[in-house]
Amino acid sequence: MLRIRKLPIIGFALFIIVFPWIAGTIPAIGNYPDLMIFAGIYCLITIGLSLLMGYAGQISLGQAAFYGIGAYVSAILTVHFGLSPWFCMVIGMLIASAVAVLVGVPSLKLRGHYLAMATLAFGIIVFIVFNEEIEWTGGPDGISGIPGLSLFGFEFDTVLKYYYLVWFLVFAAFIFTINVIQSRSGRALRAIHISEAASSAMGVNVSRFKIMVFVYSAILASLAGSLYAHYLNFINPSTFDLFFSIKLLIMIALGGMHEVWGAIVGAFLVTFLSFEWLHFFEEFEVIVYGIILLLVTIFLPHGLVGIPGIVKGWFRR
Amino acid sequence: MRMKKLLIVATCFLFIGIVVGPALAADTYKVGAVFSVTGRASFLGDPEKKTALMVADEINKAGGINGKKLELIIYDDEGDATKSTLAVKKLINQDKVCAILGPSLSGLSIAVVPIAQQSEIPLVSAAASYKIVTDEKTGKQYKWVFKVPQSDSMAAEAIYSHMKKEGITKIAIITGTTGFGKSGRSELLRLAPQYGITILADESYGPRDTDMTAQLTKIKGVAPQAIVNWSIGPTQVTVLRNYRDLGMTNIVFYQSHGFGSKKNIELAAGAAEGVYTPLGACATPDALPANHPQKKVAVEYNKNYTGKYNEPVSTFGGHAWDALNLVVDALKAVGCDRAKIRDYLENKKGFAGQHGVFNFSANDHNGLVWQDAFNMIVVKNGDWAMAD
Amino acid sequence: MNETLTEHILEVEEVVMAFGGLMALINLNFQVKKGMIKAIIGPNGAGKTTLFNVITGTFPPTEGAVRFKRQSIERLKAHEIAKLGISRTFQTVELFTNMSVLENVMVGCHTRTRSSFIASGFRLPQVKRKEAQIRSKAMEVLEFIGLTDRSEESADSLPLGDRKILEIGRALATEPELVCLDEPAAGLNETETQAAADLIKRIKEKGITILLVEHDMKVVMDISDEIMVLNYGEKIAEGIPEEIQNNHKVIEAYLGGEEDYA
Amino acid sequence: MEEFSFANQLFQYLITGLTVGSVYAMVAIGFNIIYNVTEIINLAQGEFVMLGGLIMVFLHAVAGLPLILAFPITVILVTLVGMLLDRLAIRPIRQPSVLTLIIATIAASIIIKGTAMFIWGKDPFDLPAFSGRTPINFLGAVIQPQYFWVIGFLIVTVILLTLFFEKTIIGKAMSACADNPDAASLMGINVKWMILLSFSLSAAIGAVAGITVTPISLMEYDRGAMLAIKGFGAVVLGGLGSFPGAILGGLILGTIESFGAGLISSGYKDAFALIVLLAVLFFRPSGLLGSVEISKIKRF
Repeated sequence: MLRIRKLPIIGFALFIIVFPWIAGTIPAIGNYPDLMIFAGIYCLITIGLSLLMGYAGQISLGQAAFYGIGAYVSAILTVHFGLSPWFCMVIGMLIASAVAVLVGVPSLKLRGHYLAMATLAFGIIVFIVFNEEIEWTGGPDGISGIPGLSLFGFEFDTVLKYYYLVWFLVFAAFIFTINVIQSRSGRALRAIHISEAASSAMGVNVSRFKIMVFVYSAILASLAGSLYAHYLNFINPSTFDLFFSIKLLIMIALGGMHEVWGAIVGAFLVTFLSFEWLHFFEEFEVIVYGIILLLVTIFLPHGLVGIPGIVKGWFRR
Repeated sequence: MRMKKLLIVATCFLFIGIVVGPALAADTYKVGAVFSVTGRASFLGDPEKKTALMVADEINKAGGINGKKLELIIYDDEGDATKSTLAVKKLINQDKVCAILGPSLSGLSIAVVPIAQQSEIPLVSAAASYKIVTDEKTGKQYKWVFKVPQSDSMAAEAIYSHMKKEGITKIAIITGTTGFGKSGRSELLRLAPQYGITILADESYGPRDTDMTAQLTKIKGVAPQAIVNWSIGPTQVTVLRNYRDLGMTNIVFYQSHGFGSKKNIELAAGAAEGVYTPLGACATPDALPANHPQKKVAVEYNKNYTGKYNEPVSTFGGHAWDALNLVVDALKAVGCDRAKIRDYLENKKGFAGQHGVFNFSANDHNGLVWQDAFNMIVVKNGDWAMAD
Repeated sequence: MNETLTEHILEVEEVVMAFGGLMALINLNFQVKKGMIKAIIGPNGAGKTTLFNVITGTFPPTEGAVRFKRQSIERLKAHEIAKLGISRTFQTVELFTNMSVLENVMVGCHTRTRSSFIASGFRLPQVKRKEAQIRSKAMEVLEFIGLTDRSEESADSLPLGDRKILEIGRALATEPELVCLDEPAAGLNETETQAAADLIKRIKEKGITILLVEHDMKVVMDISDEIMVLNYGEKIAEGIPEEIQNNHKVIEAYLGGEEDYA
Repeated sequence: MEEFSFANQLFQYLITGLTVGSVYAMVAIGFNIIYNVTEIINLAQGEFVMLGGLIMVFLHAVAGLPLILAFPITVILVTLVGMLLDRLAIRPIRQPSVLTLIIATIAASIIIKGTAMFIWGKDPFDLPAFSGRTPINFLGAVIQPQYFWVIGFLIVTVILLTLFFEKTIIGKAMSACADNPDAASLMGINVKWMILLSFSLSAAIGAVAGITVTPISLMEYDRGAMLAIKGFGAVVLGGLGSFPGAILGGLILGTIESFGAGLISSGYKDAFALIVLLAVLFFRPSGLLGSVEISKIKRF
């Protein structure tokens, strides 16, 4: 029976809460809370992607597009029109959902590699639009001067404040997603993954559920994009290219895509590997990254979250 | 079980952080740099990193700065805005450097301007856009930010004024879709009317395209007097080769200043002959007249770089040379005091660098005019030559 | 005429199913009376599973009409048909292998319950209540099919006989009026076959109509009220078991073929 | 200046498109060979092309081996890389689901790319054209002799593959694996060996594509990913598993890009090709020549 235990979640929440203080006392990791903000932003996307790919079994290689839509909607509306960032965030999510429906309705009828290519193509097209529509998007030089976030006069202007904002949202999304997974809708999604024929024979409206979960993942990605734009105060298209979509895929594959935990572990790992730990290898960085990915794929088919299961297996023997 | 896992993850964080964390060094001047050493803009960051390391090495071998060693901390942002920002923050908050060089790309430089402004640290960008140093809202220069490369508008002016001299009025432009190409395109379009130039065709291509025959075919159809190509990397060579293959050599060909590496002449396999390009001094040391103010530094830089790395100098490496030497001059004069370094840089005059003689002021944090910064170069017998 | 005696729950009229040039069903006509077990037999490739797919909406027929309780369903989608009250099992057991036995049945409850994606995300009180209802209903079904003590096991770990039973249970959880069982006894040993046959009879006792495709003639003859024989997409015979057993067309169709036609 | 009419331009677009498309088609054929045997989309396929180009540059332009010698050696070396890919990245996977296999090929492509950067650096390399660079004028269009080599090698590849699959026992065995691996292994065909062979074959084809295209467009270490994506687009457009589909898909993509760049907007030319691809998929979910029935029995 799929039941998600509460203790690890509480433990993880505590860890997130106290981490900035731990990091603050050790100079060598003083910048880690800053990295954790990005890890959190990626977690939002991978949580949605985990539901879409790991649970419902639908591949998306265009998730960076929704991330970009959120970021660009936020940036354009705040910079060119001076609207409130929170309002823009919501508009971003609405536009992302509308695009997700538009793309999802025809795409999600496709299967396997065809779906992968369709979403990949969608992602590339959106990237080209970001790059070409200079008047709105600033082209490759991007948009700068995006305002930060504030709520009732409280400014999220330090790393610490933004850290808690992002991780609060990550937890909200995490809990929401876990609740969905344990509900009727979650069962329907998992059922679709295994057999569309059997699911629809049980009365599951397969295409509706696929689109719903696609929209959900798009909304989370869009939210992440807005948070990114308002934190960095700058965006440019290369952040949202297809290699980022592949990086997201790598995140949930490394972490393990059959559990939402995997999305979080993967986002963490890839963020720290690529922003910090692998710098050590300089020119070999890329190769080491590839080798880690390959080793995990070979030896940990269920990703890093599969390790406890493997260890348990040893003990049982 | 999961708690245990979290514990392991947390321990990993701490452990790796401590091991990889930078060693504390005493009695040094720390200068930070953020270059796009790998990734989509490695053609910028790679020579920049090599140049900066070389210059720092030379300085330390010669006894350092006022007896103190120069410690250069270089981070690779891989052309990614997030990494670039994180690296700059890390240089400021953790490495506590005196000044920062880079980033290599315009967009990424613009992205970190607010951080430099807020943290009050001098930042000498190695990217071209005027937006890096100019606050578009007020028209003023950002207090803490400088840049050493010529603005793209300068290259466009150099090209257009040469055209004017040659009596060329009808042209076609073909540009890359990267930041470099797009910025050049907008300057070319903006400045054309001032020089009485009509743009008959405006084409572009992606950074990984394998063939631009289609775009050039269209240009051939409109029969311009000259073509300006503005891009970077191997594609600018492919354009040239396609142009030659299409038998368009009766049309004058201008390359942007991104063409400034001899490797490009080689790769063009003869197709570069007769091509005009505006270049900074460091790209063409041998073509410079003996009395040229930059002759000495350019020749020396080329000799040392080629000697050390066994590859020709790229003009982009010259930006790192300029940026680092400016900062070193400042350190020599005022020591590691961020505010004093800034003031020193803002008042620096007559600095003969690789890309021009810099004269900074409160109204000009770039310190260059195009007549000084660019020489119009033509490719003759497989080598650079002054165009006039 | 007496309504109750002749009420047809399912009517198939002039149904044609063509895949490209291949005719899988040719002008098929038949009815199923409410509350009976109707078996469909025929050699491999006769179109039995195709017929199930047409009835349950996997794909629409090329021509013809299918009516369920007098309502046309031939253009409806599979999940809509499930909602109307037709459920099915699959020849190649299609359990949700990533779930427990109980969860499989809970998916079956899907169509008779409502709770939105958003409401479940926030785990609103009504969602909790409904979740408890679904669970207890699923447990009832498990009790009926006799798998209560394996409810927490992975569906994947069950022996084939239990998987077939579970698939029937999952179909029952949709509260159907008509169940289409595709070879419920295939691959089972004698005891398992007997258990399946008993279960089918008990389902009939609940008043649920059953459409059955089966190769095991002993089972078919034992439990069916009526039998229809398909060959190459055409109906070649229809009637009570005794009639079919003595129909020479049927014997011919099976000639040299199945030994289990004894 | 000589007359350069609109018709001439159109013809030029066509020639250019077919040349670029031929490269995509060769990548797509490589995808198909592996897909048919394993159902894997090998995203490292583009790296074979890159390796083909760079190794050829090293052997021919740097080490000075004659073309006729350097060509086969390059193909053999890249084939070895293909075999290594299968042995080191694909076969060791313990629970191969299609997604893990895709990730494995991504990992492999990252490693190959990183190694290539380490060996050759980040600069592009040139290769002399096989038969000079004097362009040929034909119907008003200008054609590089190298174009003929690219298109020619595509044709030769297709002929050889057809002969291989239809006339040789090994080829027939591979087709059998593609149709039904279980049955094939029952018939005594060593499926593992066939997978190794499929990787070798598609690596060889990738190498040929790389060797022939480098004189036109130069080659550098990170060209592979984009070529893989274009080839993936071609194979999906044509229909997974279909060899005529791969060729058609590649040529169509190349031609749309060329006409799109010439006639509409060069900035959006890649977008046009992808929009056409999406439109085709929405109306024909299994591609132009893909079979719906076959795609249903495939797991992925």
